Amino acid sequence: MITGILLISVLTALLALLLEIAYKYIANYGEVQVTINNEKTFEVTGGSPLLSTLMQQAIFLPSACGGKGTCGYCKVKIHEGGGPVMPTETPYLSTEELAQDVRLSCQVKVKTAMQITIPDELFNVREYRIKVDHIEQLTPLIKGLHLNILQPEEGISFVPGQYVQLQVPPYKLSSTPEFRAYSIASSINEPKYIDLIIARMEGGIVSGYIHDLLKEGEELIARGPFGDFHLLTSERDILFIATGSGLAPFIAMLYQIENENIQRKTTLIFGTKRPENLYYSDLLSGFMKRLPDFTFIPVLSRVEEQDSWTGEQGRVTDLINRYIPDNNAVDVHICGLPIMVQSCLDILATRGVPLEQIVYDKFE
Amino acid sequence: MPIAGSNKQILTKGLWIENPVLRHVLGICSTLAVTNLVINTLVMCAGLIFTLAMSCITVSAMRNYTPDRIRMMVQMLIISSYVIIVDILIKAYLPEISVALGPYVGLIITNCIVMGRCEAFARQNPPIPSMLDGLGTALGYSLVLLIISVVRETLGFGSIMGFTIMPDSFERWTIMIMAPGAFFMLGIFIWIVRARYPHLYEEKS
Amino acid sequence: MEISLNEISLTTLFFAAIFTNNILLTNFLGLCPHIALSRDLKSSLGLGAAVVFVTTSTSVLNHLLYYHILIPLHLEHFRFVLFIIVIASFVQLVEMIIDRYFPRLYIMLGIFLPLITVNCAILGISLFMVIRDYSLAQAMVYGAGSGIGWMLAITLVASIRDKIQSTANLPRGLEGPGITLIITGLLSLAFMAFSGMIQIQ
Amino acid sequence: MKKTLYSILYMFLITFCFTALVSGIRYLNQEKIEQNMAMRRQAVILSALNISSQKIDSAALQMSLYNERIKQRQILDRDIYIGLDNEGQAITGYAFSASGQGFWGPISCMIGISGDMTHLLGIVFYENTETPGLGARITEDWFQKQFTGLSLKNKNSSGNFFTLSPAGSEKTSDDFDAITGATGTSDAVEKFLNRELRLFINRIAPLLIKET
Repeated sequence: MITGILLISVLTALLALLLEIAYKYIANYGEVQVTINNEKTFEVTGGSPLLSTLMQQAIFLPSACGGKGTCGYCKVKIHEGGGPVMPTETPYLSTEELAQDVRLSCQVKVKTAMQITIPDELFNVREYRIKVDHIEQLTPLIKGLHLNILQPEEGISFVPGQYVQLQVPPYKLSSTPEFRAYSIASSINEPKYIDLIIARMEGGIVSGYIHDLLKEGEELIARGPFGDFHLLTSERDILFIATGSGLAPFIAMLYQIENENIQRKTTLIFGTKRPENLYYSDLLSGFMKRLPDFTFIPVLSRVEEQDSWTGEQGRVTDLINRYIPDNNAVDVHICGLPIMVQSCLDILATRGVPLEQIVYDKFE
Repeated sequence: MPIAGSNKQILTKGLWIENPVLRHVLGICSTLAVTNLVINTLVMCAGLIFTLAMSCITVSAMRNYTPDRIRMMVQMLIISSYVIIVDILIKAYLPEISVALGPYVGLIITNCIVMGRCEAFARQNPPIPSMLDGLGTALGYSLVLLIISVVRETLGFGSIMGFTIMPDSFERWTIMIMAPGAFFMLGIFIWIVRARYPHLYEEKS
Repeated sequence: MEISLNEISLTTLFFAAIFTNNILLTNFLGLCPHIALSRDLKSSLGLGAAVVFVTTSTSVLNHLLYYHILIPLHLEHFRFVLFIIVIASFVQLVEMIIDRYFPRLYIMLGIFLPLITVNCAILGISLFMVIRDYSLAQAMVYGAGSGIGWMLAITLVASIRDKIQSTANLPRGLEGPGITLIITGLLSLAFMAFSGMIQIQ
Repeated sequence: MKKTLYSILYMFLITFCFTALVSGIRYLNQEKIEQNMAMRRQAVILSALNISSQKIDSAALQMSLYNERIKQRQILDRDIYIGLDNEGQAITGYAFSASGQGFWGPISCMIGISGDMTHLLGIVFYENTETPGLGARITEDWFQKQFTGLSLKNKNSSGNFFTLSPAGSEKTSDDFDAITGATGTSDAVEKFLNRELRLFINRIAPLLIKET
């Protein structure tokens, strides 16, 4: 009996040894260089998938399936050293992506020196511990959060127009922590603080938590910054179009225009339903005084007599034509719900505004 | 990264939402063969519940010590040891069933669920949630296969747990005893459930 | 005194393993990857080929191990442990070798190897080989036959599913595993008809 | 190097613990399993010799009945079980195990022959690996009951005591129903059963008679 057990243990130990030796000589690719966005180079040990190798270098690529090759989130451009595309990757890569050497980083093994490009923002994606400093009820459906970044010390560095993923703990509506994206509505000169504008979504888990349960002093987790929405740099005029909570990125951009004292003529059209849905009015009128040439035009779609509203009426799409000069010399930035963004894009297309002069951020 | 909700959630999600058979169609190999008799399925599922719960606890208890390279072999060793223990217990206390089950008890080892849960959950979570996860999955699994075995035995042998319930005039559906019957039954069962609760099981596009 | 005279001829065993007693269609083994991967023909072929290679070699390896180590030492009841550990390490080893030295082969075949360790068919074949007291040659032929039978089953179902995906619009809830299982059931019925054919030889 | 050593030692240790655990449990249940095996074998022998009495409802009773009524002999290195009447004197029948190659693997059965070796007392198939629902149906009662009372006096033209033909076709006295859809198994059973019966009648029976 004992001899049998001993023998089997020796046998399995031998198999383990065989595997170890094999790993040492066969699967050992030694030290391999991985260069990212031809700026940073890392010295890594080869043999494991790119996704986990990057994670060891604290570069977190989005992945939902934990490297099983079934979610397709961990896409990365591999220009060199990627090897042929695997059958497990093809279901997730479209033809254009294949043309730009996009690959699934959880399927590609790091074997030789690699040249890869990942979205810049993923470089300095960090996890922040934040404390709720102040909650303000901006409108019946929108709350403004003033958040203080506890960790890391140096706060957050971001490009105006980017967003963070705010994570709320599990509660009755969701058994697991959930996170949603919210654009940052504060100045980059104040790295220790960020302002977020949270509109209550019907049945929304995160917005539900923030509107019903979140208290001042509570601590949350945020990840970011993400997104490539930014202020277009040129000499042309600037046109901002926003609805609902879509004002947030433009507030950050207005701070940018103030800090870098950009002299371009700027117009902000903000569409909503009722006068009580307007918010940040004093902040915006402050900007109108301080900035050289900035006009804020609210437009309301559901005005009644007793509101005695003197401003514009209708939808943002009705006003666009009036603020696009004949020579189309204007950079247009749109932010809001997908249907609004799409209708603006159609109008701009009919006006023949060139595509590179239009940027937008769709709030899913 | 392991999102471990409250323990009760882990247990119940395996039963329905994350039901291994309906959601991922996993682990049906070794047990489909014995679903022609309810008593065999019961014993088989009991064996699986024991193996899955114990393997999950052990794998997760040792998760910080097992070197990554021989992870697969260690998990296989643990699972197969528990399966042998189940086999010995069945042979000792349920001799006639052990003859009926034949090699299929041994095949719990490669049951994709056991390996799946160890690899996906137990490897990254503390023992108690892992055990609950294993238990929930195994119960969800047994639920589906018991239903199938009840239908197969009634139609195939005209009996349940050996007690004939169908009248003698009932013409036995011998197809239900054989392999195709099991495939059809499981296929139809999954079809009904997915048609009835589409949102639960929509394949991620 | 049991006389285990198992003189079923190699050719009959080979064809019987592919058709009448197909490891997937009559013995239900290897269903999980079959349902998951039979969505697309190319990966099914790759996986099928990998399974054939692994079943043939592991049935020989396990046969040697069983009759030359386990039996002399009366450790038969440990066959489960050793068979599955041999399969797991063999698959891991082969994956490394193919990954390093045969990159093109790795693309077609190698990436499926980790899936195979969990495939019940591989262990099932080794266990049946022991129960049916096959000789070494019979074990190898049975391993190869079953592997080919498994590959035949998965490629058949994959091609049928491709056809269905493009033409039929299935009722809600039937796509995916539902239709695959029903197709497999029909195939298993068809393969059962082969049992008549083998007798005539 | 240290890491490899660690993983080898780790593997050795884990395997040692688990195999020890399994062997321990096996050792504890060893005699219970063997007892089950013995019980099953005795039940098969008793039913082949169709020595059955209503009071077999517990293992102990079956054990005592078996010891009382069955003697075991070794002839031509084959185990022959001799059944005695309830006083334990007169021989009521002989039983011996026979196995042959079925369609898929070995089939084993216990054959019971009358004391005067003129006819079969019964047959019990106790081990087979045939396809479930098809060949495996040889263990069903209707199939096994057919053989009870088969006379061993006359052989048909091909030297067989009985033949198996498709169910439903007309039958002579020594022609029984095969299993529909399992021709492989039926032919195999017919072949090896007849061979074993011939072996018994021609070579074992004379030695038995000489001995008693």
